[in-house]
Amino acid sequence: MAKITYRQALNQAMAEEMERDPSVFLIGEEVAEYQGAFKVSQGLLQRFGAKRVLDTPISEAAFSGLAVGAALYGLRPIVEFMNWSFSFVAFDQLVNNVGSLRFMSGGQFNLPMVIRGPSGGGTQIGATHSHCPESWFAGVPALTVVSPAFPDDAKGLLKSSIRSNNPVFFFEGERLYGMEGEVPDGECLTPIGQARVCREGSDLTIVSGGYATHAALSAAEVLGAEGKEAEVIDLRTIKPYDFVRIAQSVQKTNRLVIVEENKPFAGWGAQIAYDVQHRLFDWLDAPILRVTGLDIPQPYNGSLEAKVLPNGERIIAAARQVLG
Amino acid sequence: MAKITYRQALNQAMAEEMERDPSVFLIGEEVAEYQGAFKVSQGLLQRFGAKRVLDTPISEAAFSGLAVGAALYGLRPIVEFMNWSFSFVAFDQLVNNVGSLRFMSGGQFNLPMVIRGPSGGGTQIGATHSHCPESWFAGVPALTVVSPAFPDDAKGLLKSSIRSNNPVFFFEGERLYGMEGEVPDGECLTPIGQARVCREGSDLTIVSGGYATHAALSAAEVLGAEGKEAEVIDLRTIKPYDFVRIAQSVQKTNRLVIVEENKPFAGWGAQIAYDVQHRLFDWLDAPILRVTGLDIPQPYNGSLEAKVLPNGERIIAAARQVLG
Amino acid sequence: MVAEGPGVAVAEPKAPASSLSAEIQIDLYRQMVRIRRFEEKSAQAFMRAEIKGFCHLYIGQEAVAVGALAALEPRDAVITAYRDHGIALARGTPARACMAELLGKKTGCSRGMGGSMHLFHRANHFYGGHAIVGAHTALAAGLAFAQQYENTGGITLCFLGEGAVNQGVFAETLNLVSLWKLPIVFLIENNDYAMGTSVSRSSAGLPLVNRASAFDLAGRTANGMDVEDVRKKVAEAVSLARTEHLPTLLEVSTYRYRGHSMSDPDTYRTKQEIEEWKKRDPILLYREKLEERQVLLDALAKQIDGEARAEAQDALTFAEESPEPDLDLAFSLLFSPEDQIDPILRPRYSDI
Amino acid sequence: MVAEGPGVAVAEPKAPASSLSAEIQIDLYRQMVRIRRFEEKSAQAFMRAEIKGFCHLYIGQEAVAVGALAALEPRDAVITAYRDHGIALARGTPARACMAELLGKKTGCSRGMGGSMHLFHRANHFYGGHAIVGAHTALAAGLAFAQQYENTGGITLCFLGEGAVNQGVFAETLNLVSLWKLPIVFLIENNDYAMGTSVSRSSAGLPLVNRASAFDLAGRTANGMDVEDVRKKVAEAVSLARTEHLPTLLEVSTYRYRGHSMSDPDTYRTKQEIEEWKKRDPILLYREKLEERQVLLDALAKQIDGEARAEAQDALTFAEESPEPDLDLAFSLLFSPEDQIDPILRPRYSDI
Ligand SMILES: Cc1ncc(C[n+]2csc(CCOP(=O)(O)OP(=O)(O)O)c2C)c(N)n1
Ligand SMILES: Cc1ncc(C[n+]2csc(CCOP(=O)(O)OP(=O)(O)O)c2C)c(N)n1
Ligand SMILES: [Mg+2]
Ligand SMILES: [Mg+2]
Repeated sequence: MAKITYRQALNQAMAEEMERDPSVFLIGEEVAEYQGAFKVSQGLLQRFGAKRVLDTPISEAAFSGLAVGAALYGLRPIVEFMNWSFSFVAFDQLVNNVGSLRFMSGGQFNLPMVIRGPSGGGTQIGATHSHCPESWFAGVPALTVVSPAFPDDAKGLLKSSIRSNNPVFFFEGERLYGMEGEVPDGECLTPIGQARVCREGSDLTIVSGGYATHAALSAAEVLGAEGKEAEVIDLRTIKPYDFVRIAQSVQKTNRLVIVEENKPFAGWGAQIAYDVQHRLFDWLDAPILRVTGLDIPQPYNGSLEAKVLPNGERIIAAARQVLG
Repeated sequence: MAKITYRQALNQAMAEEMERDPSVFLIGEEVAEYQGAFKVSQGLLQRFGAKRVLDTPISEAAFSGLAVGAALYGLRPIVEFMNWSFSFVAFDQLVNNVGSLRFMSGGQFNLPMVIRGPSGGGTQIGATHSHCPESWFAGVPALTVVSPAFPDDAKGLLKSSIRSNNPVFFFEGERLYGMEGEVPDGECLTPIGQARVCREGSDLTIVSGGYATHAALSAAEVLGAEGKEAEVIDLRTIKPYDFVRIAQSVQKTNRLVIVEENKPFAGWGAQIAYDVQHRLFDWLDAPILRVTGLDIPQPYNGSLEAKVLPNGERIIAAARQVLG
Repeated sequence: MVAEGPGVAVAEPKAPASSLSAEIQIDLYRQMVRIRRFEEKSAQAFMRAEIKGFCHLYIGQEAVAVGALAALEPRDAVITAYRDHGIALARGTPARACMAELLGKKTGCSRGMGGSMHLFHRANHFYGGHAIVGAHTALAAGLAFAQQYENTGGITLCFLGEGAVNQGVFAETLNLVSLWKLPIVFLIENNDYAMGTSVSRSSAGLPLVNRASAFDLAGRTANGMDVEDVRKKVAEAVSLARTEHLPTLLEVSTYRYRGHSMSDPDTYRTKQEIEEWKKRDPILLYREKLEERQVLLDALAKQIDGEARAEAQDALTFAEESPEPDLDLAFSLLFSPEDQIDPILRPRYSDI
Repeated sequence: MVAEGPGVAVAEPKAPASSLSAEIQIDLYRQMVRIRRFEEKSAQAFMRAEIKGFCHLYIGQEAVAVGALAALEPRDAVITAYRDHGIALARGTPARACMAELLGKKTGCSRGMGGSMHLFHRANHFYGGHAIVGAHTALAAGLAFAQQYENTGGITLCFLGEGAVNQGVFAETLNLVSLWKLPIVFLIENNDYAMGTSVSRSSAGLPLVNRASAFDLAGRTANGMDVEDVRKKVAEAVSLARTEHLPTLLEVSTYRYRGHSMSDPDTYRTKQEIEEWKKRDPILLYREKLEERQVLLDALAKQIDGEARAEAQDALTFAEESPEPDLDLAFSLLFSPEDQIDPILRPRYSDI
């Protein structure tokens, strides 16, 4: 175990898997010579050569489509979007080709590919660059959506994702890249579909994912100081999410707050809220509350953006409300 | 009042608004000389000329972006997608440009535009052509999402949408084009944001939209024959949806089933379910249930597709379940 | 084979000698006839509502698929758009599997999940069957990329309609394949129409082959009503791709006799225009040519036709008698089994 | 104005006479200096964390914006990507409104909602400031479409980086503007780099102006370090657009001295390369030229520089002292008020 950053953890995951399997390659803008816009691919070009670490023109639709074709043929591409917001120019490739080709061909093809990059706001880069499209991709039946909040999961989930025979959409937190944590040196595979309990508590359950998990944890600290113990569950996988773990917690606390960074209307938190009220109707002592991004495009202004993001203040307010 | 089809109703709406306002124009694939892939624009080229009814190359990103630019300048474009599934190649234009430009410019520009076309399945055209992306666009803060189920609303909502100073994403039912109904001859403006009660009942509430409303109505007939009276609410506008009208009904019936054609994960029905459990927690006598498309890509095979769509059988099963 | 006159000296031989063996010539002919008969059978099945949804026939364009695929090796990859029946057949997908797919049956090449627009046949390196205009061109680049990555010596042949050239992803892809010198051939089937829009109404800078130079690709043209010309030009392009890693944009002029799909009223062109093109029918012309060359005698032509009709009828009967896929099969196709990580629990999110 | 030697006969005049008035020449110079000083001030403000997010400076490219916009009329429309400060200023957006936007203030031209990449100024027909690479080129076509629709006589000038040419929507747009003969000029600011990728690593078929012919557009080039050359070539293209409805693709070679954005470590090119380009600095060269022509004397040059510095400092002070926008303002910007239909109730979907 060494203390490394989330960024380094991702880098290790790719390096180890590329070492292990020659069919894995990395493609995206500035991933090779520039060493990655956020340096996640640092050193990979030097280590694996230009055949396996490829800089592309600014042509997201073409290079993600190319990756799909390569996967159909049997390779295992990792596609980096410099920012998930840029995936919208490749949306058709992602939804229709990644989302349908295996099924429409009657199961003839695997699509062992990972699409990854940073998403979300908090760095004042404005409305077009701060999207959280996790929920949209999660709405496509064939897609798996993953979003690690901690360095060890960044490594473990990325390795699992690269080894999966199914397409995984992997959402990194731009604000998490610099975060440090203990990460196993070699093999470590975080299972896809399993949540992580980051904090135990019996008064209410807070479910969250990605960067928002850290906001949830801070809020839980404040609540703890007030004598209210929140159990904080970090989803890690958004779809399929770990209903069982949430249910265990809600059956204990009977109160649920969901924290998600995306805009509110029909975000993944709404799906969890729906499932929980449906399957745990009699266990709930209060309505489920969601703390989400506010329902406006991301503003550039910093103090406004801080209000638009799900923040400690709003999480605490929601917690107090469900606690009655 | 005359009995006309849903298709003709849409056609009338466009013709009347183009007559009324010279800044309204229609752009899309095959809308002019071919008279529309589904003949919704029949006769418009002849009546308004090639300046205002424009056939495009198969370049959805460019022509929808062009429409945004024209709207920035002050025109009022109607963009037809031959099928909403093709909007994915223009997704960035729709989400980022339509979704952000007014806000990001500090409110300097209006975007008085309508994006319209058929969506949804049921005609065996396969996974890539049967999407219901309403929920995804509804997730974009600045977008209004409309989906008429009846000919009169098709006309009234399209006229309101064209006159709105804000962008409206207008989802038509391919399977509804041939449906007949009484439609006012001239002026008729269905207000955006207001639902329609299609059937009154006091045992349970069924909320639906678009083609699924008709499935809901059929199911309600069957339930009625069993002595259970469903109140069927057709949303008409998906975002902002008419919470007040739903609340009135749920406060009467205490039971809610939501029927939506889109795939289940984080569809708009999940948002409604979340809002209802949140704001009407104590009014619910049973968990809210959603009947959605099944969580696989649309299969071509007809009997399979019928099972994948929200159908009478599944709606009735859900209703029975909430009725206890 | 030079057509030797029966005792009469022919001053100007109408059909010049071909470098192709008689066997190959007959096979080219046979493949075109097979496609034609299959498509006529498809049309009937559509009219009887056995085929639903969209059904785009290949009638008139047979020489393109047949000529092009005759120039490939088995290791090469093929991909096309939704007008895919002819290409699937020419690439060796059994007629039964194709027709069963058109009828949505479990025995279809895509197990009834894809339908007419989504034929796939991995065993033959046939990568579909794609219904979003232009989107498959990027996949094609990926196939070629993988061939180069794996050093298979194979190349990729990607068909697209002339209407697809104005999808942005195609331009992006042309740039990419040129930059990376991928072993690929893009074959534009220019049948002059994209639904009701003729190419001159949709595209600036005609002829389309001009777009090649903007990306430093080889640009070629072929006569799509002449199966041997298609074969020859594709072979040249394939060789450029295989040995020089130089991608080609090949514009092939052809024509579809039927409407865009079976649902198209086809009112945007004159009957006369269609009749003019039919005079250049690729099967008719090739038959005449082969008769002149005395490669194809009437009896053999009749036999080929009879076999093609029988094959199409057999395919339809097979399809009709095949079972429907069920929901369990459908759900089982969604995810590949994991073999490198633990299985992932996959709940379904629609409860009812 | 011919530079008349002070009593000495000049054998070979270094700077040939210009057809531009002294006033115009001085104004071109002044605009470039204004931008340079503004950008230097922006860099300082970024280093002090007054400006956040992405900040892309225009230093080195001043001649492009200034020369190009000098060729336009007020009714013409202008649109660009995220490297927009220079263009906004040259188009007449007050430095205060620009700087306040960079600081995210309520007094910013986009009221603090857009930031550096999203300057807009409708009053001057400046349509932004767009951060998704290539996406604004389609909007530009829409502006030109509207100008033609309304018969305003105006044209649209769309700037884009050379990295943006490989976005599909741009190719689609080139086809569309050519087909519809829209009054538009696409000006590629080829500064050789898209972040760390040089144009030769991203684009096949160089020079980029070659892409014009594929779509039957006029293709032109200009020297982006020479403000008068840019002005002249843009003027020609504008005239083609305005009077012949012939769109132009104009490739202008230029260079950015700073990193891609303020956060770019800029390790992908040599210091020497940058120094070579700086020898061709557009402000320096133009100053020399104007001095040779005796249009610009030292005192005036100093005055211009002093004014530009003062303007930039004034803009920053103004921005610093300006109020922040609040959430109510933000929500009020989301929807236009309705004036043809009843107001639409707009609940917010985040309760807490
Ligand atoms: C992105 C997209 N836009 C629109 C369509 C609808 N559409 C299907 S086929 C077609 C015409 C294509 O014509 P062409 O490429 O010439 O092929 P052909 O039908 O002639 O074989 C159109 C517009 C689509 N399938 N995908
Ligand atoms: C669709 C999209 N992909 C990627 C990016 C990230 N990005 C921002 S600027 C840039 C480089 C653009 O270079 P160029 O067009 O040459 O403009 P310059 O910065 O030189 O002015 C990239 C890749 C983006 N903003 N949008
Ligand atoms: Mg065609
Ligand atoms: Mg550049």
